Amino acid sequence: MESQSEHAEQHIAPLRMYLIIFGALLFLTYITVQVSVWNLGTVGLAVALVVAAIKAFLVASYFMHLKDDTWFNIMLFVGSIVFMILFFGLTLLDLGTRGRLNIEEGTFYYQQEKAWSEKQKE
Amino acid sequence: MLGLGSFWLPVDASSTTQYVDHLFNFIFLLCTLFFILIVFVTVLFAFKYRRKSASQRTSPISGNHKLELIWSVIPGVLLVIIFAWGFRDYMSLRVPPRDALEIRVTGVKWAWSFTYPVDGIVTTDLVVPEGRPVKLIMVSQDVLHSFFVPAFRIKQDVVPHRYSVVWFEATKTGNYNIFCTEYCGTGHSQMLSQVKVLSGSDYQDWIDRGGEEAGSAGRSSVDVGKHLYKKQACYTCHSIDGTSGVGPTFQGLYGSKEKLESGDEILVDDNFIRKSIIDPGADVTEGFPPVMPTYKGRLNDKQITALIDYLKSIGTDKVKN
Amino acid sequence: MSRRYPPLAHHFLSLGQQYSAAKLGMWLFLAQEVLFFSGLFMAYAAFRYFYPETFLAAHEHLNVTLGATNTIVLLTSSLTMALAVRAAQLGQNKQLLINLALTFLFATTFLVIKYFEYSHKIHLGLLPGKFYSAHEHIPGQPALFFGLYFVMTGLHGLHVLVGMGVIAWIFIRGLNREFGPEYNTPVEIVGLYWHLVDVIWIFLFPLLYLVK
Amino acid sequence: MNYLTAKKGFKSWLFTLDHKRIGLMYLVAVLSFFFLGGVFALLVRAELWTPAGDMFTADMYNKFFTLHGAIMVFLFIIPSVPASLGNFLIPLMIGAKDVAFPRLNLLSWYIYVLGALFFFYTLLFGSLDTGWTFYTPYSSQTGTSVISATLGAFILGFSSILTGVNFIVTIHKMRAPGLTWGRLPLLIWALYATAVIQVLATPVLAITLLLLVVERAFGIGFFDSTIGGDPVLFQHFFWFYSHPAVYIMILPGFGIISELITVHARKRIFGYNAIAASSVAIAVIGFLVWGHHMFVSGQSSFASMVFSFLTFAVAVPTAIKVFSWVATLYRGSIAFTAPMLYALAFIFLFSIGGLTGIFLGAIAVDVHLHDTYFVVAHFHYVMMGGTVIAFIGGIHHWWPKLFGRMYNEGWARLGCFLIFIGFNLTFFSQFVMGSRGMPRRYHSYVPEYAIWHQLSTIGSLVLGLGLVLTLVYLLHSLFWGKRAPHNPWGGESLEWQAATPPIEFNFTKQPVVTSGPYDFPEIEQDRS
Repeated sequence: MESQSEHAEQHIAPLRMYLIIFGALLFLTYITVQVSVWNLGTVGLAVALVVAAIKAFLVASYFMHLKDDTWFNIMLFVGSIVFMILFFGLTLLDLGTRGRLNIEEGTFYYQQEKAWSEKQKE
Repeated sequence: MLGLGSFWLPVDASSTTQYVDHLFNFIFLLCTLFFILIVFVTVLFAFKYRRKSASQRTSPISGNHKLELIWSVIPGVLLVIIFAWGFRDYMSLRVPPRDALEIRVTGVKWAWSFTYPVDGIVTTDLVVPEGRPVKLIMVSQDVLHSFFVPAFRIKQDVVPHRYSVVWFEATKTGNYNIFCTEYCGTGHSQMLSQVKVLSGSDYQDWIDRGGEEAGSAGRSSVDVGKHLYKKQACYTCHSIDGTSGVGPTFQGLYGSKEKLESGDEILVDDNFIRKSIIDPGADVTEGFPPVMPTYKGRLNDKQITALIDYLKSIGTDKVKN
Repeated sequence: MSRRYPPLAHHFLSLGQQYSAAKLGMWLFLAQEVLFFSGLFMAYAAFRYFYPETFLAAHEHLNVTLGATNTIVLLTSSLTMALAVRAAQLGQNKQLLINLALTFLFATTFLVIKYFEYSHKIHLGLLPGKFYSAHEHIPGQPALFFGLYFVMTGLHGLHVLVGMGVIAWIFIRGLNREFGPEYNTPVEIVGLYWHLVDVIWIFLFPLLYLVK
Repeated sequence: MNYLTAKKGFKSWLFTLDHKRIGLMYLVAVLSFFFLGGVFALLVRAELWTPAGDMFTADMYNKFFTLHGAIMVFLFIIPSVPASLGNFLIPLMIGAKDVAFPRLNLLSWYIYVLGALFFFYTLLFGSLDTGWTFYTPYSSQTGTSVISATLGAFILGFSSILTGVNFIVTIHKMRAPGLTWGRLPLLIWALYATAVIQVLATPVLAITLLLLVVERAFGIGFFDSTIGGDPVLFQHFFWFYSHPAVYIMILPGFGIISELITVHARKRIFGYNAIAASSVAIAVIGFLVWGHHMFVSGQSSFASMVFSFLTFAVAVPTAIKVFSWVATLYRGSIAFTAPMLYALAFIFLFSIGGLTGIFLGAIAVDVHLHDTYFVVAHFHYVMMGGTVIAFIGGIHHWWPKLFGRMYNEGWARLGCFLIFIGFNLTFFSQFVMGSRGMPRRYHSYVPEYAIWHQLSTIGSLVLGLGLVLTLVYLLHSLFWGKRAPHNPWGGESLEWQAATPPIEFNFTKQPVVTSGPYDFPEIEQDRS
């Protein structure tokens, strides 16, 4: 009956690793704040999300020990994110393409997009 | 009137029915075939291999890759065909022809109303010419409704603050039912109207008459008011025999004093009724929810005066008995 | 090793089986939390698509410095939580208690900063839905933006509160020396939960505060 | 000393950690809600006997069909098979003493009870008239108690999630030695796939209902377009959960049917890998198809195209399952016991249900058929003809294992016959009037559909009679039924190695698995 301590997943990471990861997280936070200051426009949103994703990856793999966990737990966490993206993707697919096909119908969203794009021009 | 095109489908009264009926019949044929196949084989096996003795031997077969492949690929191919056909027909259902006659539809809690932008006519029944494509631009004033004409095989949700479009081209004259198929509350099942398909000339006369029914010129204003009371779905909230409803009863209303939500009293005269029809939220009778939708743009002045005359006729009955 | 709680439940064959069962169960719960918050992020994405100008104008009223400090506070609490789990695995009970206390402290600071932010908004009238009464004009649907803001940060705050309760429970069990190298599953489970709460804030902060 | 007699007294049931007792409590609760929902169904059918809405007012009718839908979905069919039979059988079938987290299991039961209390509160105070789908903006404006109903469903969601977590961990971590994934009974595969959906889909329902409650309470316009929201967005949120939910309902039914057909035909399942893989495939693709509920709701044509294609993709694994069951009967030794009759009825009814889904998957035909009685008939054929028939078949199959009593075979066959006839009469007539354009949720209707409604109402009475008869003879067998032999059907999976009814900790010694779940003695040796 193997007791929990010899359990394969249980090796202990050195203290230094935690501090390095913490430092990286702080630096990345600094970058996200700077990104909004530089005002890169719509690219800014993409950069902010990428940086947040990196931070989430760091916390998940090192602090939550996903790196040395069973493959099923990793697949589970990644799977839940994949399902989230599926939910976003197909719903935004609908929201995004509503205005396109029925242009002449003057749908509410189409007017929104038109008003918004005109404002961008001025 | 609901004739029948085939056992399964209602009458075929529009050019848009072809986009649904052919595919419906194809799928129906295919499904009946598969269904008979499944049931026949099941009954055959059930009968042939029924347990005759307790020690009856059974086959060790536990799979056959070739067979499994066949019955995955064949349904898959058939389904892709159905998908492609279904989408192609859907697109022709969805995009109206350029020269279609535009009519605006407003769905409101428990009545449809149709406005003819060119001729300025507002009716509760959709009157359309035969053989000409008609494009309906629809919007709802409160909750979700759905415009459904079984005879034309068309259906489209009517969403508040958004225009949705549906088109058809009537091929047979006659009256066809309009249903609301998105649940919208108490009067969901009373939200009925008719599509009246007239021949080209009749339609033109109807337009010239400004949207009055044929031979309605002679009708008295009270009768027109009574007809509007029914058609404009006033009856779903206001009763005429005193029973309480969502709105105050019309019996004995005209000429009486009404206590308002704001506390003060008001005499129910022509102006009050006109104001309540055009802007119901302004002065709400005490004890009633402010849910009445506005009829501005749905009733012209002649129709409002007809309704007032009708209310007067009810009002006097009460005074008598 | 603990005296009060028998580490091995009767229906498990071994401690290893119990440990990996608890870990798998927790990861399933975290997957469910990800999907739960995905609904909010979906609403954010949808309403940002519908009303881009509202999101741009309304986010000026969010205090970026307070948001940034909150992020740093939560990141440090995540660090102390990870160190607490490490201490439990090494059997250093004193370190475990210190780190747990630190995590609890940072969590309270996070909520206190949140309290200031909320009271500032209530004072300005930037409230969700029908309570919205701010005087200066924000185009589009500001009541919707602040509705989204309060629901997202409120729900996250609730999860922080639950996290603090659970950390306190672990702290009490740590006081009578229950955890050591042989048995520290509850500490690790609480650690996983806390890190997820931190990851959710990592996404909330840029989306709400740094909209550009 | 079996699990029923091991401990006595009320408290031993209320605070039990034994998965079998919790399974029984769920069974009793789930079946009583089934009959409560059935009463509302009969009220709806009674009203529709005449075209004019003359028996109840429109508001009363709207509340009846809403409560019929809500009770049947949230309180009966979602927890039905997984929580009752699943709780009872999973540990037994994988050779474990109990589920992975017994206390969590009891907590799920009490969360279910709390959710049910919210529904009783809704029932008594103002009821609910939004339809079980809570579509906005109607649900955010109506005066009925929507908030208590949505909170009830919100809480029931968590009971479902926690049961899902419990099952996945149990199946992963607590299988008997030698019980590899390839030797698992197919009911376990089906319940595993169901648990995955429960864990990943239900939270999105929870957040949707939370947003609805917040919208009603604080006037935040998420879904109400008068204040900025979008009703179609609510439909996306709602159906992202509710379509996987219909797979939560049907997958356990598939699992039960695989068990019934193999045991009562004394044959190995035809295409084990195909069926197990299709369960998981249905669970995953089931997450991509929710848009087919919204073809005419103003969804963009491009998105409708994608959803229509994916809907047909999920039809293929379902077809594979049905064909494999039919093929399993080949050269078998089929005994027409009640469970087998229900399994054959399932193949008949579910085939109709599945095939009519193809009509609704093709967008052009769906434009005509959406929100008509064709759709009502389709999902009743799949949910009632599928899950409920399989559930009743499963109850008969494991009745000896649950209570140690045998039901009366004669009554059972009569019950099955009545249910089959009543069901077809009720719902096939709805297909006809649906394709002729009869809209759903109508309190009064155009007289042309009267004959079909009357047929359907008669059918619903026969169906109700059949179900009541089944309940009566099952309850009768509890006290006066014959003592059940140890293994009445000769099942080979692990639960038949345990005592009938099983002892409190299932197995005296840890069972070891050496072969597949369907290696019956009657099977001839493999000549190849």
